[in-house]
Amino acid sequence: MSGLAVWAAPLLVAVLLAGGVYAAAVIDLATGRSVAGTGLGPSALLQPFRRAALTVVQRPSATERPDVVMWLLAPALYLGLAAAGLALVPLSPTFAIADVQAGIVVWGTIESLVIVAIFLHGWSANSLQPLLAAYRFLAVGVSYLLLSMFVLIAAAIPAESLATGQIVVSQHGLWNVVRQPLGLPLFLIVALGSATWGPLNVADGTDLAGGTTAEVSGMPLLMWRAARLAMLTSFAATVFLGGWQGPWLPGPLWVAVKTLLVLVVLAAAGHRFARVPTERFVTICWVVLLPLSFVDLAVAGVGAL
Amino acid sequence: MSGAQPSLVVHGAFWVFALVAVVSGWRVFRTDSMVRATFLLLASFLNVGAILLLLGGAYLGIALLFMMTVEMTVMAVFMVAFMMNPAGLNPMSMVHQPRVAAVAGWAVFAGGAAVAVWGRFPRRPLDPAADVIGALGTELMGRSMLIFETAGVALVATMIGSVVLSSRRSRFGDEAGDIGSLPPMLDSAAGTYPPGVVSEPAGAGHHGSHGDHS
Amino acid sequence: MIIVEIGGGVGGESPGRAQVLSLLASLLAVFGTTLVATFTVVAWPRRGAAPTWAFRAPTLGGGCAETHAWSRFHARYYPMTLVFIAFEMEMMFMYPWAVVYVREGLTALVDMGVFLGLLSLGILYAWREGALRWQ
Amino acid sequence: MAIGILRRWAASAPVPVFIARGGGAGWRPVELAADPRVRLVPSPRHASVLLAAGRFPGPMGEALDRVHDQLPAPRAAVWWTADADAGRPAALQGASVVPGPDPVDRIVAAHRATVLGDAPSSPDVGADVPPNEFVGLGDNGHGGEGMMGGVPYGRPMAMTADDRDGLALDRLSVTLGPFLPGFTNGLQATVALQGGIVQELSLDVLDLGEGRSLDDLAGEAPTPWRTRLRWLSEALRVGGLDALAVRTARAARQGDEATSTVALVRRSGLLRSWSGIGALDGLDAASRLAGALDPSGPAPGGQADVPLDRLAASLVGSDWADVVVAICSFGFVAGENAHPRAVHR
Repeated sequence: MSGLAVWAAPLLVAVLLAGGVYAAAVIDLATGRSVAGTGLGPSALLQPFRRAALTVVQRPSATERPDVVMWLLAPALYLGLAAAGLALVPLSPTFAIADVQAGIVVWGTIESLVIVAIFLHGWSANSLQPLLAAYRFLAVGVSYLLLSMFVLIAAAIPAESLATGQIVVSQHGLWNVVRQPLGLPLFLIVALGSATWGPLNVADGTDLAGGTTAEVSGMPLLMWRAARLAMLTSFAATVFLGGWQGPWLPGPLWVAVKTLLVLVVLAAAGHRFARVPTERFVTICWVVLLPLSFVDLAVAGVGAL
Repeated sequence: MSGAQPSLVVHGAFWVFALVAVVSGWRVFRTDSMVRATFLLLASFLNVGAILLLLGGAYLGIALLFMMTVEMTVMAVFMVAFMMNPAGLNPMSMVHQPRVAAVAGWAVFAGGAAVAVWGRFPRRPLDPAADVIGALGTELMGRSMLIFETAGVALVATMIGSVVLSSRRSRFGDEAGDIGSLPPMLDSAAGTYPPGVVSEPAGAGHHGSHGDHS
Repeated sequence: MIIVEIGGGVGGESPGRAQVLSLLASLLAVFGTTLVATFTVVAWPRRGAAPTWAFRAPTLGGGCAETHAWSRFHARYYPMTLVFIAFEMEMMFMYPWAVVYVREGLTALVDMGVFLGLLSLGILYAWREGALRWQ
Repeated sequence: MAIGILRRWAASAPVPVFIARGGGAGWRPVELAADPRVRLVPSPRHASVLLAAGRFPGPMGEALDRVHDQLPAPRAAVWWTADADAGRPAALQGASVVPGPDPVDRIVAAHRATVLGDAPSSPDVGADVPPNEFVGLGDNGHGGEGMMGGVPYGRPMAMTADDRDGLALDRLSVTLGPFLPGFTNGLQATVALQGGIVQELSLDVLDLGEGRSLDDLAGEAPTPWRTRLRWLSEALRVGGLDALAVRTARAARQGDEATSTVALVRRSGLLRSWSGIGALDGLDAASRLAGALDPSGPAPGGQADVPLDRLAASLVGSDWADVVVAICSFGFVAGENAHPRAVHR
């Protein structure tokens, strides 16, 4: 049986991830159009495919002396991490793809490897603007990583376990979004950072001509964009909203509904809020958001006594 | 379910991880780029962490992955900042004092191998139902609480020490009036300081970061 | 319930060693397969002429670079990264603590209060010294 | 067959356009964002069509050639200009010329033709030679010697210089622009950077030639408010608000008051995130943006004499990304009718 698990799990995650990337792309287009005031139209459903096809047709770029292996490894690592993140999410009372014992520590590892992937993406091109973007992302990345640790530890307290499955089970009757109200917003900040999205899009911003992607075209660019969407989806499948719990619908459907809802929130935030200035965000992260995450932990701790 | 002997898959996985750990550890010294060297070292550590997971260190293994990722990332920043030719655009050797290093390396290897081959290990198979993470927590809250809190104090000392050594204000005094010491003159004959140390108006280049949270 | 067999279950109170390993194997397989598959796709060789030097020049909006961009790069936030490392090491104690928190009760609360208090001192000091600012 | 389907899908995608704004273009090309058939992209690597808007004499033409060669194949170039007879840069030799008010039809046609293979991809204009001769030199024929010497792979390595915190790390010398997001037409920055911080900066405006503007070409005299919205659309793109930028471009095109758009911009936090950046004469980027959002604020072009040398001096010590924001924020004051050469002097 375990042999089957090892083969089946990647396939299942690949299907879920493809669906998630597509859904995130459409949601991003739709929320973008609603902000832009252009009609939604059915074309939004096909648009991601058309854009992907064009990117595939275009020639992958090269620079004078890139670190080719690292440059290609970056999108692969990023997408692999998004897949691993999705595998941690429990889909029903009896089923998660890989609900390992130390789930939230794995989640922290994923977030820190994401920083590595984005840094490598910017570094490897050997070009000024990607390099600047990589370094400024690194500053933001190590700052939000701390928030994520506290928020997830707070979620683990009532569950008495580090496994995501138990964390969802512990929310029976009262979801964490109510019990630890600071948890979800702080976690979504981490989500925006890890997908380098919207206000926290410091890695791929237009002010640096596309940042780490400034030198990337063709298939690597497509995979990089897909990985960002996939990362957004993995974060959106959050356990703060009670996971599979909910009336009437079966568990996996509830997970899907909640994921889509969180994706809408994240995409809307991306279109409505301007990019934060890097240096100021780092300070805010350490002296405002980090104490807030202490408060979140304290609320969780006192509540669990 | 929990056979005393590890399954074939576990054996196979062990050899794969061990091989990748050793090979990437070796490549660290064969590459020209500091960034590559750092992340190859990370790859080596990640595979060691995976072996720890195989051994049943559910927390220890993943904690190793987590910590090493973060630490190697920060190390990359410093390696690139301070090493000549950090990207290896010109070929160079990562090895220093190769003879001493070789002797020391083989000696350590021999010692470790001797322990592995001739050492007597206790045979106390872990109860598969054991909650290792919980046990670690109980230990930290009980007998080892003093160690745990001492570690806290030690790490705060580390934080303060690293800030003292690295932040500009700690090294050179207040920007406003250069209260405290000054950095060494770059050219003592000409009496010049690094740009921005003496004549720079207060706060230049630190726009917007001062009063945001007061 | 066949699906349980495929992936492994959730919330098993005391998972056996084989199950623990199979969950880890699934996680690793998911990560590894996605990584290798994506790498293969992006690294797939394309037909056509080698990229020209004109195409490979760095994109600077029409500008030119005198040197390679790779350099001894001055990350302006380096004191912050050191504080971060120390902080992160402390955090690793907190995961096992969270698991036993409910069991230990007040002891754990006080213990971690002291611990976090110490940490906050460190951050406060770093902030005061400007370690979070660009040097 | 599969390739055929892929190319048909690719041809029907919204065209990713990289815009190079030249002499006489002003901020008008930014309005193209309003058209759903095109998508403005920040880097030439993401584009399939290079839209050269306006005149590109001398060094502007050389910069355009460099950008043109960086578009990935299949690529096409479209020249939107009133005076195609005056010097045509090498990159635009094969470009289709649009002498009308709206280039989008031609952009889409050029995109479809190249992607479907009906027209050849626009060929390189730069020589296929490395920036410095290196082949065969050094241990590996890579051109370097020792640790830091030579020109490995065609370029020298950056060398150390003193820095404000007492460390001596590498300094990168580059020219950036004139075709960067947020830059006013013809503006080029010559920068020395250490770790993303500007150590030396000079801002120059390249020669933009004389002739008719794109607005003249369209037979339109845009109201000051419309000019302002065009600039705002570009500024929003730089600030990471692409959807709002599209909304603003639509408002500019339709001649709207754009009250709701301005309200959205105010709520986006852009004012806050630009505060403290690029302060000069008591005004920072945020206050310039706030002035632009206020219909009763100063008209565009009102301060046509942006003191570029003082601006450059004030930006030394900033992050490069902040320099981009600061320059962008001045783009409004300079206005599109103010001739950048007049701006410089």
